[in-house]
Amino acid sequence: MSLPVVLFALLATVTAVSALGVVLSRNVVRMAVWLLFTLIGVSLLYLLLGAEFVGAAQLIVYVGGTLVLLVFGVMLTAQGPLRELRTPAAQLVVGGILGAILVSLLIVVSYHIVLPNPPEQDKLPGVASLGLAFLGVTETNPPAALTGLPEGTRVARTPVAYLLPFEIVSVHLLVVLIGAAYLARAKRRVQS
Amino acid sequence: MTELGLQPFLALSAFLFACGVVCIASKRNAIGVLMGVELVLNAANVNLVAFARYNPAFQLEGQVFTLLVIVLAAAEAAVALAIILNFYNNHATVDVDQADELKG
Amino acid sequence: MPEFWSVYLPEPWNLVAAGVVAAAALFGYIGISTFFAIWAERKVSARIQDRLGPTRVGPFGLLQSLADGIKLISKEDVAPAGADRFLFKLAPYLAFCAAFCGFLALPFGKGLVALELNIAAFFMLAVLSSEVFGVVLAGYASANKWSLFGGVREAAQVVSYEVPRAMCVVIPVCVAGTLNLNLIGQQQTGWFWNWNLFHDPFTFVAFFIFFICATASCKRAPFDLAEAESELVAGFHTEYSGIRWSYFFLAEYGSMFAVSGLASLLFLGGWHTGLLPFEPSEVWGFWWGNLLNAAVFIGKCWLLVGVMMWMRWSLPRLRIDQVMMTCLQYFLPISCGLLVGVCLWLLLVPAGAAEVVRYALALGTAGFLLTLIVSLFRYPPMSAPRGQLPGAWDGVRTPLTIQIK
Amino acid sequence: MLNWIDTNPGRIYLVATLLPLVAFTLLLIGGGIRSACRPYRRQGGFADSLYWIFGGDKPLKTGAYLATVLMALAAVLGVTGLVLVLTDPSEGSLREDRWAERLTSWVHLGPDLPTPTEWDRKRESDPTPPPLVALKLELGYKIDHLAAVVFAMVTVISTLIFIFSLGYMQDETEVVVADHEVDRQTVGRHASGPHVGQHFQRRGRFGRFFLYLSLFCFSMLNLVIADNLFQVFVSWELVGICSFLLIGFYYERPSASTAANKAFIINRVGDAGFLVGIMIAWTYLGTLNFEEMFTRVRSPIADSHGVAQFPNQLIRANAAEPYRDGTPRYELPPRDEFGTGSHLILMPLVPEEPSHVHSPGYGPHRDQDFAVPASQNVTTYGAIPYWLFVVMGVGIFLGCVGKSAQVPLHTWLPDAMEGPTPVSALIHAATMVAAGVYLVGRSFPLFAPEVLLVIAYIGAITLFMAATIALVQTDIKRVLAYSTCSQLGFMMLALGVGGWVAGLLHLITHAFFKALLFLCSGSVIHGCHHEQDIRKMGGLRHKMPITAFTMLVGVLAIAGMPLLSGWYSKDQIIAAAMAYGLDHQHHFLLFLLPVLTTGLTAFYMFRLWLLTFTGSPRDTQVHEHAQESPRVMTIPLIVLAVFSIGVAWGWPLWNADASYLGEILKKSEPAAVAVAFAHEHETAHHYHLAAGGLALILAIIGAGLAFHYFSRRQPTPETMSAPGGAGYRFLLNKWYWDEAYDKGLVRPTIQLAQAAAAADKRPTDAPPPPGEPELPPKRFDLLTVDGLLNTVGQAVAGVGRWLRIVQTGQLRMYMLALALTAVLLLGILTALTE
Repeated sequence: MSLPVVLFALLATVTAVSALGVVLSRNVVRMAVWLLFTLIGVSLLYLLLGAEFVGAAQLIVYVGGTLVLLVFGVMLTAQGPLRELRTPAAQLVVGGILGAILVSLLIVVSYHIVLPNPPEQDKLPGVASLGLAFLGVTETNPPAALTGLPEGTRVARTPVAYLLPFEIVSVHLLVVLIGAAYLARAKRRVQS
Repeated sequence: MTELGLQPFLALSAFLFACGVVCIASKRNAIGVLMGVELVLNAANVNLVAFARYNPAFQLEGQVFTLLVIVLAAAEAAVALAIILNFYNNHATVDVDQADELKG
Repeated sequence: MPEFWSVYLPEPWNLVAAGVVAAAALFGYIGISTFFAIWAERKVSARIQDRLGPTRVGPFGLLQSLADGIKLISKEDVAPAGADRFLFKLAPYLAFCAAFCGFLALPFGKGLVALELNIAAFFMLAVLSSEVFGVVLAGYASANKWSLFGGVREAAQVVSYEVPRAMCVVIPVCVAGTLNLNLIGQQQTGWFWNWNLFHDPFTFVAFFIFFICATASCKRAPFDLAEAESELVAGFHTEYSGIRWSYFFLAEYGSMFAVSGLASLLFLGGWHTGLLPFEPSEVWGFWWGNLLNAAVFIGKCWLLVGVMMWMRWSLPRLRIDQVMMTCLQYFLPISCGLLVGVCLWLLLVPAGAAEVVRYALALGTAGFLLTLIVSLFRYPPMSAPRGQLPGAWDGVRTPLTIQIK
Repeated sequence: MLNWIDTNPGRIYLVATLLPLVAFTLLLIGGGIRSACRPYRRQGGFADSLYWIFGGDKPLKTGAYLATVLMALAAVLGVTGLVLVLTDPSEGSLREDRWAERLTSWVHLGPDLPTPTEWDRKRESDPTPPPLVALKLELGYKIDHLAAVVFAMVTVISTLIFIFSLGYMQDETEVVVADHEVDRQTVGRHASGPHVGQHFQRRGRFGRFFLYLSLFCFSMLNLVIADNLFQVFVSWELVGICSFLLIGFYYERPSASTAANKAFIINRVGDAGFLVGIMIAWTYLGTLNFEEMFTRVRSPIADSHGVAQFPNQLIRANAAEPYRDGTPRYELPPRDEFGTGSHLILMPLVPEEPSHVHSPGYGPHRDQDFAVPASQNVTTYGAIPYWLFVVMGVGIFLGCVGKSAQVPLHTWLPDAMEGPTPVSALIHAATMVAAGVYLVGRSFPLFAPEVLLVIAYIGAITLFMAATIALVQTDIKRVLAYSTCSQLGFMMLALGVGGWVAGLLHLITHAFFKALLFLCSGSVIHGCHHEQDIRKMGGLRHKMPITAFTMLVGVLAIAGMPLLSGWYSKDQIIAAAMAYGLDHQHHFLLFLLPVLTTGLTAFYMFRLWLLTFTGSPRDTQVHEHAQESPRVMTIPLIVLAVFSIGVAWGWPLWNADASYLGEILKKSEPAAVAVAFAHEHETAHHYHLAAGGLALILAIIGAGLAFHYFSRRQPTPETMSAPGGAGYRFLLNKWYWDEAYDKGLVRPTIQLAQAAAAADKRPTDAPPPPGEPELPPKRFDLLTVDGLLNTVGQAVAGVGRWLRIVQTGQLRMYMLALALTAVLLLGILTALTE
């Protein structure tokens, strides 16, 4: 039992338990709190995996942004003394069974995955390579061949890397910004 | 880290995914549904980063796609929340069972 | 640090030991800082309001915080009847954890950091921005509408101010070319004109924007809408008392010190005095050099915290719409413009011209500050005699040289 | 600039062609800006100032003068070009380089490949086999003597007509023009209109007239210089639309608008045939360039064995057993049956080996059979079914029939006289109608002997019929119109019987004297305040002497009086016809009709002139108000008269064969003419004098008869308008062509349409407009087409209604279904991989 295994066990337990908490809570704010722990757990998992930047992005975007926004929404739409919307038990049971089957199936499937050569070093490409990839600068040859290709073939990256997705996401965000502002704008009731 | 392997991460991701699906399928509160969606997306992200870590071919791609997913999830949440607020303004509820019509 | 411990302990345990020691040190630092900051706050407010402040407990009332602490710990831990008890209890810890985690990546000297991250600046932003969650939960869980209002205001305000604050962090990061705070600190070794503050006009302005946004995201006056006592009783912590209430205060002061530390690292040369043309820890050895470094760094943090206190007791509180407008209509466009400006500056301005601007800015600022300080000592303090206010308020120009009797 | 033209003098023509286009564009832009700004006039502001800068309320006079100047410039360039062509010493391919250019990459319909000619040059360095012919539409010009002469003729006549129009269209320069003709024609038609009791008024259209004229000139010049059939077709349609616009220039007059429609529609009939011809050429010859088409169709003059056995001929062969690899094979018929065969052998554009040119023939080392690969290749032989080749020629000729108003598509030309008279002169006498003849002359090598016979017969019938109709017409312009028809028939006949030079020479001379005649009639009409009926004229000689004299010149020229231009060309035509008639006795009509018609021509032309200008005035009102036209109109008349006299002169003057213009045209005569009509040419040479004498005698008889009837016997108005016998009415009603078309084509079409409408009528339809018959509903459409579609639509709607049950709108249901699907898919996947 090395330290990473212990840490992973700890984090996985926290994450899984709080994800379960999200499902089982009735109160939306409690769900949000459980979700908070899930998200933090996931971000710590990223740090454990060596993806520092992704972890921090997970924290700032999900915890600092999305989740606060969700809670904000809860507070804006709370009716009276926190009325709860109950789901019929039958649906819960059906959903639970389906979920259980889904988990088992997915785990079974995932154990079929065999990776050819697990890497030796612990570090993932840092924020500099990520940033360059988004700006369209990257090595065209990935360090290893993609799996699932016929034997001996290597697929080069496009020379412009992720510039196009980056730009699309930027425009997308702008559109979302405008759209959200439009949707949620204060409507002036026309007095007829 | 190498002794840990990929599979535990995938198993955790599967669990998160199933939780998200069940959450979407069982919550009546629209914001609860939204949280389920976030869970599902997180499950996908865990997968991506795990693959980035354990498959050298995806070192960059895993992180890049995770970042894109995170950003788009935030955008999605903003729009979804705006829609929910709009719905709430019109129907005075956030019960998704009430939202079964195509007109607003 | 782990290397230091590896002499004594086997592989995983040296890491654990380093972590424990760093956590303990940071916790101690936050505790002691808050301890003195609360005293300082009371003293400063007293001086500004022409009072004396605490004087009884210890010399100059220095132990006042200790007395307060004992009182808070011994108070009964109550929660309102309709509250969500679990969340009610959880909220202060969440808030404090976030503030505490911000210190993890903050270097106090060269290499004197609990966790050296390559993305330290980003990490700090991320962690500090999650402090708001505790506040919002506290507001919600209190089952009190004033608390809820406070929480919602806090959510809106912090989420908004996060954006210009983050952009202002990106500006010196652009100049430095790294997110690693340790490296950013090292880049500013030497004279004070090496500080990022003076790098170009854009970083110079960005510092002030960053500082104001940081103040707002710490919900300090004049942006303390979440606890506006004239409107919301005490805002999100109306229902809190005792030790839980003090956690909120620990969190508030902790985040004040954290953002001050971030500001001094990004703009004000970090742990450098600005008057020594070398890195002390390299010349005097790691520990001795870093002793000076940590002292200088903590001094700068205190300076900035002092300015925050000064602002708090000098300026009236803004309205919530003014707060939001300031952020979204002014700071956000300005910070965007600054970001673009600094990028263009780095790309387009020739090195010689940039150097000239740097020296002009640095020496100009230094000259201005010197003049200010000298003028402070030249004129006696503007203190009014009893029954008479200074200035032209009563239509009479009062001479500045008034003898205090 | 000079260098630019010096290397390729043909570019002069390019510039000259584009000048009218420039005028058109400028007028269009100016007019467009003015009409765009018109709503804002008198409002101050920028648009208002623009409106006044671009002419204000008045018609665009400046633009008209500009167009005239540009046209004159084009004429100068055209004449310069003609001189350059005549003095250019270069020969052969060098000459082609200097006087022709091709833009091959205009429209690509295939791979981007060099032209065969370019391949030919390239093969010296790169011996790879040439590829397939790329199907491309090209732009290009090719100037030979014919094009140069016609170009000069068109530009000069156009310039004169532009100048004439400046005077003739003077009425249109007014801001408000009252058109009494409209009132006269519409009385009783729109009795309830808003203009009852007042004259119809409209704005002047001076600028618009010149706009149309400029566009027409550009199109016509482009047609003349075009080096490929497609470019010709484009210009063809452009001149068609210009003709439509100009005939309908007074479009408020019902007669003008119907005449415009008629001209346009009848021309479409011809153009459909033209298009068929183009498509056949495109498909089988693989090119539309004239030179290349000729090379494909006619056998080489010489091959590697020396002079070819059958140079420059259409080689026909019979399909034979294909080769073993499936390549079709063709065989020359037996020697004594040469010239028969089911297929026409096509020649390679670029020979496989430059030194080894194949030409079919009999004897040792000759290819009597031809392999035709499935895909046409520029180096290989191909074949086209001979009947298709004939159809192609007939199709192209059909286009010319429409444009040149030959029987049976001639009915539009007399009606086209509704347009202003300069238009009649320019378009419907001098240039556009000559385009058909020009095209026949251009594409002469493409015509099979059968096609040439058709051309000759059509020409012969037209020339006779139109002349007989012209005998009795009373409208001064209609007489000239039928005379134009008749003269065009002469040209067609000449081309059909091998008188290539004669036909085209007549094209040139006719253009000058017919333009002169039309302009004279325009002058008369202008002077008589738009009176066109010759029964109301008479004795105008003293009122308008210049017009009378110049018109007399025109009449003498067209009647074929010696030493005038018409004599030279007509003499040659009669000679050619006579030679053909003598050589082919069973086609004696081809000689008889034109000879008779020379007499008729002299008769009706003298009738026209005598009735108009001599005798006593029959309508005193017209006579009193008549006056000579201004100088701007008479000077072009004089210039044209000079041309009409001397344009065909040569030395010796009295030898009709020695026309200098004919010599020039002879230089560009296709070799195919000499090959196909060698014997006829020889015969013509022998009987030239006899033919000329016969024609002259008949013409003098005709003129004498006219003099007898209309000068000595002094017809009164009463005798003029008295109903004649059956023959007279037959001619007056133009052989009942219009009535036949109306009965045979127009009425059945309308009845068919009404029947279709009735079949489709539904009970729910709106009632018909007042005056049209109420049709009983038949509901055909409702039950068949609509019924089918409605059934399909209702079925789809039903299925949709049924499927709608699944769409509950419940989010959780959807999610459960989604999860279930995922589980199932994953389960299947797992089960499969196990």
